[in-house]
Amino acid sequence: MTLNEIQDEIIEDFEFFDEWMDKYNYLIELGNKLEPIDPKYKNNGYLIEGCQSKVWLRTELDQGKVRFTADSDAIITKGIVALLVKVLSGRKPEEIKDADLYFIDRIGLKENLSPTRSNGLLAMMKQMKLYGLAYYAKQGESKK
Amino acid sequence: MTLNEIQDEIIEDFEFFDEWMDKYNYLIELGNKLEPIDPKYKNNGYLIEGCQSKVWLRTELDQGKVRFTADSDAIITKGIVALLVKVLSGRKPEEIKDADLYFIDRIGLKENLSPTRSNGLLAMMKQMKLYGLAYYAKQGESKK
Amino acid sequence: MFDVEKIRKDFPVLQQKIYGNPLIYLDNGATSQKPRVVIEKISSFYSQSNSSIHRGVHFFSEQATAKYESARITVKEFINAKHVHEVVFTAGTTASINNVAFSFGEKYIKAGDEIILTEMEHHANIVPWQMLCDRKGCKLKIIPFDDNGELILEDLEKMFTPKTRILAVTHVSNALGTINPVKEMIKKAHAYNVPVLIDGAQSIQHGVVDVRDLDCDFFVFSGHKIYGPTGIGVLYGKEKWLEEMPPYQGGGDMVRNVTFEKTTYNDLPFKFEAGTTNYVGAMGLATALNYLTETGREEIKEYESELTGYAHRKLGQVEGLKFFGTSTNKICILSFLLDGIHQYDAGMIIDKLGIAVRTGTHCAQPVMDHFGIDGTLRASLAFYNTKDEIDRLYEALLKVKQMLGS
Amino acid sequence: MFDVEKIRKDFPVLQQKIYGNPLIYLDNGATSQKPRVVIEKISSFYSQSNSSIHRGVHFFSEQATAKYESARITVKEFINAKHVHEVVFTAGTTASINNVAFSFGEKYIKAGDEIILTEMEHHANIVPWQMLCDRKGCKLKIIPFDDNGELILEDLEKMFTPKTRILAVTHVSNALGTINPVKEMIKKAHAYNVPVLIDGAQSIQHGVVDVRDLDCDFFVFSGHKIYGPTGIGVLYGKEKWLEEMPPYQGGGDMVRNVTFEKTTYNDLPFKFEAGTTNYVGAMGLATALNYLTETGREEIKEYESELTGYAHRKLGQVEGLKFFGTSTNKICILSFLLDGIHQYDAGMIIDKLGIAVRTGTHCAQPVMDHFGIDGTLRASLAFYNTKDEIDRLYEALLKVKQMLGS
Ligand SMILES: Cc1ncc(COP(=O)(O)O)c(C=O)c1O
Ligand SMILES: Cc1ncc(COP(=O)(O)O)c(C=O)c1O
Repeated sequence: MTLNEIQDEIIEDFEFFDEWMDKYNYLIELGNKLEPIDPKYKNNGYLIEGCQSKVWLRTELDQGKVRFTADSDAIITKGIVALLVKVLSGRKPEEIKDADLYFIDRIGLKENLSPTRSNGLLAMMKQMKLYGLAYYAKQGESKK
Repeated sequence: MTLNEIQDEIIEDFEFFDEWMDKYNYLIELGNKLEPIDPKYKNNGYLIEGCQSKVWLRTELDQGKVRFTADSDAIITKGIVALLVKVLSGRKPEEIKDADLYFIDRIGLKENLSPTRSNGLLAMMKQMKLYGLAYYAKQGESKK
Repeated sequence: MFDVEKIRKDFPVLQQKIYGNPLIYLDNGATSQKPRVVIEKISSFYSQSNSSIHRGVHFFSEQATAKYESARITVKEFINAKHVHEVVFTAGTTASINNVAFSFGEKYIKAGDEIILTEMEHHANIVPWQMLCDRKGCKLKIIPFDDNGELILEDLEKMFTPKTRILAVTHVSNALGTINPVKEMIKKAHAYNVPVLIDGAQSIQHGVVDVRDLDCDFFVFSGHKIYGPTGIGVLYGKEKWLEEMPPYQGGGDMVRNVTFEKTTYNDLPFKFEAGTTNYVGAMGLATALNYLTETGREEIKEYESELTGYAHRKLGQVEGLKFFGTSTNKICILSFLLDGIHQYDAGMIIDKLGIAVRTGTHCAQPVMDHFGIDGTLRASLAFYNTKDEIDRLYEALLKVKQMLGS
Repeated sequence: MFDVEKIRKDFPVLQQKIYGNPLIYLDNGATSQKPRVVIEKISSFYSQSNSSIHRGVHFFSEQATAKYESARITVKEFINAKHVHEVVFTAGTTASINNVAFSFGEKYIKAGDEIILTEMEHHANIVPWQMLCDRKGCKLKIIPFDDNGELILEDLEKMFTPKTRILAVTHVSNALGTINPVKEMIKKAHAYNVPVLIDGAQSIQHGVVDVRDLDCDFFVFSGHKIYGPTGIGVLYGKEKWLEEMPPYQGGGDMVRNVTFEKTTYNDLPFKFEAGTTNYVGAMGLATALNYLTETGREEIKEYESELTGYAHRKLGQVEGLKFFGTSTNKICILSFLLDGIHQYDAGMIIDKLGIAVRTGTHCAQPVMDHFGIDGTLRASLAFYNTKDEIDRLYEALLKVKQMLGS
């Protein structure tokens, strides 16, 4: 599936939910199922700090694809983190750097990304795209 | 006439005026007729400074009565000054210190005495009463 | 008689719905809602007689000045200051404290001097003093609190040294709700000739404050937390200090005479009110204070106290709920956590049920550090809240536990 | 098409009467009147969705934050700043200038350094720099103006020395109406590596200001003078300066992390917005700016320019009337005196005819000193004033002369 196909799938999933509580239950479930980050990376070096909840993010390049693992101390945040990982992990650097993450808005979670929310999510999203850009630039160099 | 009789007379005079312009014309007339202060006293030593207009005030004790002479650079202010002189000049110190100057309010000029008007009038009124108090205190001492 | 249903009708915002539920506003510690009279005062002033104040000759300016100065008298009476000119209008508590830290600091503080704060201060009563310390080379001394959230005063006397210049303490903690024994603290400080600043941001709306009875040297609060508009606050200072301290900001109205060689300053309170003040804000604030006086400050206090007791008992029934701030002497602020549940998760769910509570550190990180936590959930009540709303919060917490509890 | 009668209907206050006469408000330089949309924005926010901003999880807080931040974007676009975070909300022009004088001063100014001002500054752009000079031992250098009220720029280049740290100049003089050639001045200053602060309190409401085109380093203005509410203002600063300068006030929201040992500051613009800001004021200001944009800023400028020409010609017919500020490049401010008549007397009479003009020094004493006068009468116009109102002022001046002329 393409990156956008996954986004569309998520949007479809969320269309089932009339109620906020259903959305949250789903996010909580996703959060609980998120592949845990290796505890040794759950330190300040990998921390993306927000005022309200913390996010840890780790990345590696694996055969030209970027692999993200992440975690959060708040479970709903972790659910959203899981969605971002689902959409972006395993993609090529250029896909990540160019990604238009429209699903966040469409599933009604945009407010969670407002700069003043300070829950670390926005910073995480920026960071993910930055990794994409960085790997992309590096590839360019190594091809020279 | 007592101090209050003069105040009442002024209030009666002003009752004739329906229009602000008539009041002002009358004040302008009074201002023009005010016995001028000796020019040698029109200096900073006798100045009561306001932001908008200046008032000069001089006082002397003459046979137990306080004599005020005053001036202003603005003619309407000078008219009000003339009224104050009319009411307070030639009175005994204790009369001045105890005077309740209700006429100002009754003739509609109270706003001219608001602390923020800064036209020097309020400061002048305070100063006049302070002189009354000072002479009164001095008399008491010399009687001892 | 205090009739909460009647009072609620005075606050238009309380009629709103959120996500289809009637709004339950329990974030009064952050900012309060405004009674209709305040909103209308602002509208009608702008619609009918707006003008700049001070030194205008014209009618509107006179009128506006008179209203502004009468707002000052209202504040003076509300806090029982001795002189009207001891009341300075500022932009809020934060601006007031910064003003004192700067002006007091310029006049009285030098390298090596000491400033006493407490461990439960809001950042607004920490950072300005830290900035002063950086500039002047003075240092902070901190009065700790115990696990109930009460200041540990045993050692207070030992804290004062000949280098102590000021004690700055919050009247009520915004994170814990504790009412501090400030009168006693002021008395002790004065015995060492140390003046005291009281941060009244969380106290004045919940009780009767008498600055002369307290004998505090400075008292500061924000309009927006006491049912008035944003952008206005008060700095009360004893005449002696305000006279001696240099001004904080320069500009129009705070000067008597300006030349490039020498500028002289205006009398109190204008010396501390540079530029065009928020005179409409001041009128709105005075309207709010009058509204409280008419409603009955003692009655408000009593009602809030009853509501607080109820809330503690009710929320105390939620299993795994832990309160932070368990002093018996506290106002209607409830800070708590649910065992094993992140406050941010809880806050998000509670929000969707139409209940506004705050989550996080409440700008009092040292309080969080004390307990080794990241933040709390905070329900801060006002006299327009009801027992029924507390019940709804209780149910919301059960729902949170059901969704998140492991 | 610009239709002044239609516009007047947007301003409720203009329908008022004073002493039985319809109000003629010609004191716009002091403060402006508010269009209905601004008044309603404030009321409706307080009535429907008031909440504190930033860091709340709940719906109202989110909404309020979004509106506040969108107000910032409106300002950014209105002045054409490069970045949204270059726009700091303050309490007004005076607060903005004090902020720069302090923060810039702390970072870059030491004893012996020089600050350049002009002879036509408002006290708000004099006193903060004098206070800085007192603290740091730096000095002021003053660019003079000629008897037309135009800056004498011949010597400007000679004024810059290696010790010059900043040039602070008003865009438009509030006492004379002169529009200063700030773009040219900025270019010159930059050639000497000297940053420039522009006091835009009297310019932004009367023309299109583009801070990137001007290339100014700081630009400040007040909400209440541009048809917005009181208690709100703007400090625009280039990112580089705002990043480097230390904060001015300490408190909530301007910090990232607070411990008693060490506090770190938040990002721009929050670093300069300590405490609960006047977020309702910011929304009101944004509404006013949008109103101006919709009305057409170029059209407003053109209309005001025509009205100013008319007013000069008309009042110029009054015998013995002398204008102060006769530059050909000026905005709609008319400062004048009537021969042999005290401005205060004239002001009192004009007031009783229902016309609001200002008398006095207009917080610009050095301008008065230049001309050796105590003050002037000042009629400052806005785009809702009319030729008919100018005619009424003309007649009022004749009446003044008749009553007071000798
Ligand atoms: C040129 C100029 N600068 C600064 C100010 C001060 O503005 P505010 O009083 O709104 O802070 C004014 C307003 O009087 C002004 O005209
Ligand atoms: C105890 C205390 N002090 C100071 C403040 C700061 O008030 P403001 O943000 O209105 O300046 C607050 C409000 O958050 C507070 O609760």
